Amino acid sequence: MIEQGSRHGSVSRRTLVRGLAATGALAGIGMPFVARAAEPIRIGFPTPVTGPFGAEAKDQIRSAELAVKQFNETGGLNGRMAELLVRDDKLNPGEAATRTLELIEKDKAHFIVGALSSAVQLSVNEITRSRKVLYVSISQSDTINEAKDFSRYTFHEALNPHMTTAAVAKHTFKKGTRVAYLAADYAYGHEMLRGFKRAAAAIGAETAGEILHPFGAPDYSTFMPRLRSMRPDILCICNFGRDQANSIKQANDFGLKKAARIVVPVLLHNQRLAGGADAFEGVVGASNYYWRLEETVPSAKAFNDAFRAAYANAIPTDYGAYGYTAVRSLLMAVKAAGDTDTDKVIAALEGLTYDVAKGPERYRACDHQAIQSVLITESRKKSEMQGEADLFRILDVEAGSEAALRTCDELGHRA
Amino acid sequence: MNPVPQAPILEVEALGRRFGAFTALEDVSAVFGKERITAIIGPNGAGKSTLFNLLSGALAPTAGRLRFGGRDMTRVPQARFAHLGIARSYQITNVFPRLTAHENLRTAMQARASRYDFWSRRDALSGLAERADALLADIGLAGRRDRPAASLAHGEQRALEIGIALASDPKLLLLDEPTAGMGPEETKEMVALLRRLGETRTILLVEHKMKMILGLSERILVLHHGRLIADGSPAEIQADREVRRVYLGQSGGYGHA
Amino acid sequence: MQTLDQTVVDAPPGAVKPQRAPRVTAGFSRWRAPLSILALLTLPFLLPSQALAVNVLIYGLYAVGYNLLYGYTGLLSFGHAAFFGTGAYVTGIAIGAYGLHPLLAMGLGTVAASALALTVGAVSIRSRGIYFAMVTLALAQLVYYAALQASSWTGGENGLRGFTVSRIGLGPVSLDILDPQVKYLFVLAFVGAALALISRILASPFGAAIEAIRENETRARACGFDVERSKLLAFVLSGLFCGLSGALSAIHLSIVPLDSLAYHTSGMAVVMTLVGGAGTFFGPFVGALVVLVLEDVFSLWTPHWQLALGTVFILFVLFLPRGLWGSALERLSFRRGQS
Amino acid sequence: MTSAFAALDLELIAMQLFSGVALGAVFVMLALGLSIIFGMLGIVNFAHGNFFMVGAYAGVFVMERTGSFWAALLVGPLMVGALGLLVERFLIRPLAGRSPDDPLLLTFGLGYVLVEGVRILFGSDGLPFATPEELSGVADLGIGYFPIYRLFVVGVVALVLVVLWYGLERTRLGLIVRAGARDPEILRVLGIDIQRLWLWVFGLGIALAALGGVLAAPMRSVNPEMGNVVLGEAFAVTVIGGMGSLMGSVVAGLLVGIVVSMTALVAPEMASIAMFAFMALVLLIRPQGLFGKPGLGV
Repeated sequence: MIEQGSRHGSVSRRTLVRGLAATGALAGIGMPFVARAAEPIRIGFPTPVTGPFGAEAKDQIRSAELAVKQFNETGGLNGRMAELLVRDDKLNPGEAATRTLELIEKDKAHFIVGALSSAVQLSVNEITRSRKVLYVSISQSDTINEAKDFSRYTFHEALNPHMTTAAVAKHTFKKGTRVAYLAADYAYGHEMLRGFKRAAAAIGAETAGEILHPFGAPDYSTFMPRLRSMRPDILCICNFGRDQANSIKQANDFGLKKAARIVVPVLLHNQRLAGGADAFEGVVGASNYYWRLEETVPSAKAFNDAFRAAYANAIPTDYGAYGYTAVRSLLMAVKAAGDTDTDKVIAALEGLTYDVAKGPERYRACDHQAIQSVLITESRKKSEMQGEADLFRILDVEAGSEAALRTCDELGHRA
Repeated sequence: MNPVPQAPILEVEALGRRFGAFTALEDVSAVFGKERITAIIGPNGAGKSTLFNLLSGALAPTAGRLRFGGRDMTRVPQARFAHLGIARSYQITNVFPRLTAHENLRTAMQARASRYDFWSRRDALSGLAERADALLADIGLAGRRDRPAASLAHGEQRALEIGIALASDPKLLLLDEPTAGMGPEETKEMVALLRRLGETRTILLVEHKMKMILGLSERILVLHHGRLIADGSPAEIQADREVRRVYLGQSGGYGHA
Repeated sequence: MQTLDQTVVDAPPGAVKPQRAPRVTAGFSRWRAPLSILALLTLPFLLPSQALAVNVLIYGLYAVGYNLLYGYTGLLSFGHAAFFGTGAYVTGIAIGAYGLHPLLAMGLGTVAASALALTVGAVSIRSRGIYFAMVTLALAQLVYYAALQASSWTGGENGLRGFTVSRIGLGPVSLDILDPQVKYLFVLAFVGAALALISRILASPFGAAIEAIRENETRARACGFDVERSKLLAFVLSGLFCGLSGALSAIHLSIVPLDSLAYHTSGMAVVMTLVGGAGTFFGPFVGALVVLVLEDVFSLWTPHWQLALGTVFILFVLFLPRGLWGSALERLSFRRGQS
Repeated sequence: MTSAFAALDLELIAMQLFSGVALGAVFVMLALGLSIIFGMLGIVNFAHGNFFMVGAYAGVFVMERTGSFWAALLVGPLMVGALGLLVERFLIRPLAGRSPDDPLLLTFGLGYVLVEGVRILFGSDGLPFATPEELSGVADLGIGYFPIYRLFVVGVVALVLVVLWYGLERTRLGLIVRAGARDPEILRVLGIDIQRLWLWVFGLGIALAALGGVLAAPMRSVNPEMGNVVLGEAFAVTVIGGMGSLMGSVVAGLLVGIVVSMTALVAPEMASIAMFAFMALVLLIRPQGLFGKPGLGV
């Protein structure tokens, strides 16, 4: 995959040189606009190819490239082709900032799409907003919606903890349910905890207790006696990635799943694979995409089919789908704007409604958050799985609505 | 020329050192300064090294007192010993291996002159380089000025070893087996050097080569099992029955222990 | 004393640190800082991007600062990320939360890093050798977790943001820091000044004192050097320059990631210094250049670039312990010795 | 925090103490190999955590082929131990006579290679490792429930300690090893092949790290980065206990387990800091660690 990325990278350099040479030659005969029309639309794509989320990154790249390919096959922007400049951010915000600077300063990228962790996303955003470059972020976070980090160049295609927790709570909490929380002690963990508790308060569920655990902790045994003593009906585990796999597994070992239902804000395809069917059995969470959505949503079917055709019958995963929806919607806006001019594309994105993989989506004006559907999924029992990729059961699809977001006011955006 | 100081330079009072339950040195008292060269002898494990370490400040005593030039040194940190005028050499060559011979001496001299100067150029410190050259000539290493110490021959390293001790221009020089590992020729040259040095300062040395000690030193101290068992002129020591018993019982005569 | 006996004895135990410092003549040491700065002026033309060139400057200074302790004083620390990160965080917080002038903020960051170095140094120099490495590592971990916890100050895992410096006013002049060329020269000005200062310190009597301690601690103490105090001073100086490099990185990236305090960042200082040549003035800079460029190039070819990095590093430890620059200097002085 | 204190009762505290001891057993396991290699060879193995991780993967590898956890528990560490022998022979031994920093630096580089090697062979995602059937489930301890598998781990660690103690104190080989740790010269005088001894001690240390990895696999997710946290934990434990002291590793491991567990009860988010703060405290009072010899590098 990365080989493709690098080929794109070097192609871009060569085409840039060729393009410049052509500009010079043609300027001589007074036809500069022809050369300009041939200039590719460059989309910088920082993603953590190395590191623990390598598999998710690979999916993102494949999906994003699929979107680029489809754009180019349908003629591009009046003949201008798009290209994806993939860069490895190594899941390190400093590295990501350097790569983004390179993409903007050296590669002259028109747009930036990508990032897979909240920290990396915020660092890319910091670079792009000061350089006035449009950035479509595809990593989950509440922070990026808030006025402090937001800029008019910032778009957020991914879900955020507020949306996912509200959807999960709506489906699992009842009035009087006793809920215990185990949350990672960092921004993302706090955001998920806040979201759940807010939803719980609205529904009338009770808080049995909460424990903040150190971010990146490998062992959760010391929290289990207290969690058990809270006697919850539901255990909300608010963390991500490896922390999620470890804590669910250990909660299971301590027999907590027999006493309580385990609920998470986000149920990830690859974490479920790493954690195993037994540990995750019956765990409920939210997701932006699951391939079996194709049974009810036509655009999902079209996306899956295109993906299967391009990548040897593979299916797209949740984080992979973000690569597709983000790049696809961006290129739709470029087409609508008829130009790569940042201001024009911003205006086009703000006015766009797109349905490319999961039903209709649009960006809210005040914080550029994509209003979209949220899937509630449950991890399947091993014996009930129909094939390797049949990991989840879709319990419900919460349709996209602005009511699911925090108000512009609350986020600090002045109307 | 320079007369040997008549006032006692070093006073040792009931000095002792324990390591846990083990007593390495006990109740040693002596006054030094009258004689130019004093030798300390004794079988292996007699406490010679411990005594040297106490006298040079490398170890703090667990009992007794130490006075140098009338000043109490019992609790003074080691670095101060060099500043006040006590220097030592080591039995195993202990130089700065990757510095040149000249730098070895200049650095050692600098320890007394300047330690926390971040700004001057070290080679421009007043007169140090010249003094190091002079000392280099003194110990016969002028021709090896810019060779790294590690690449010098054994005898040359021994000379440099003593040169470093001399660099601080000490009033009291503690030499730990200065001729260790040397052949007869080298030993002879070292003895001549020590005689010369003894003219201007007090020297205390630990040695095993009895013949050399008898010819060189004016006074001999004998340690055994951490205690001082004899203290006197070479003739007195040779006649001492206790000393004979210790040495004869050990290896059948004076010699290498 | 010059006899025919030429038996070369082994270097004394405890002084066997053969990988450092081929010797450079005093005349050259006067010119090393200006020459280095000249060399660094060419970097933006040689490297694929300005951003990478600025990173080389920053990490080069970081490694040079680290080398002050490892290469010249002989203390192997595995916790220098604490100083790099502190320099960066304090700079960022001073600008973002208190609106300080960027230069003042950088000064504050550097001072804070030095103060932390004084504390960490005071605890860790009581242990020696390998133990020292572990103690510094563990204390740096403590700083890392503290920064993670103090998220209202540091932004926690999300990193510190919101202090982008776009212009720096210097009296009548205002520098556009968003312009990559201006930024490069701005950072180079600091790095160049730091290099000149470090060169001067290394050539000073204090430089001689720490070298003596590196070469033979026992003897240095017997000669009258206060070993503990000198080590602590070297530690603080090293922390100061690493802190400055951190402050520069905050200005450069306009974020401070939590990773800047992580074990990995400490390790980078060690890797770069060793690859370039510990105990040589410019070696660590060469190391930073090589490591960062390799990382840049390898990561375009393969996601498994760390395999190459690790292997290259192992080969250096095994076969080229003096590092690239150190070996080159050695070859040079050998040839000079021949002629 | 008030609600946390309100919830405290004796049973919970007792349970928390027990969790701490059980977690401490894991820490002891992590520190043992590191400590043995340092005590004998004077080498700080910076790849220790990565060998732990490789051990877990070796366990997965054997488990997938044989389907038996017991085979994985036995064969996994042996495989990784053999890898350790190769590392000692071809990477560590050539550094003999050089600065003691060099093996440390080498193993630091080796860590990168091991992580990337595993990523290439097994992918960068984690792998599942189910708790063995016969050890799954929870036991009622009277004060609360505890996973049977974790009790089993405590038992294995105790067994390993007994075997190590017997080997060191009661056998001729142990005598040689102990003498060698005090003064390698003695062994040379006695005509013992010290290189071969070091080879096997290094292999043993690595095998212990790997055994820790296999034991941890059913508790934690198996992934290429799982060794990174472990390295920090193992360092903290050995520094607290005193480098090279087996007794120190055991006592410090249990102490750290209890400290972490008790912190988890009153201020759970501080559990990671607690370990390093405890270490800083010990260092301030006793720089050589609880059981460290003051002469040894301190």
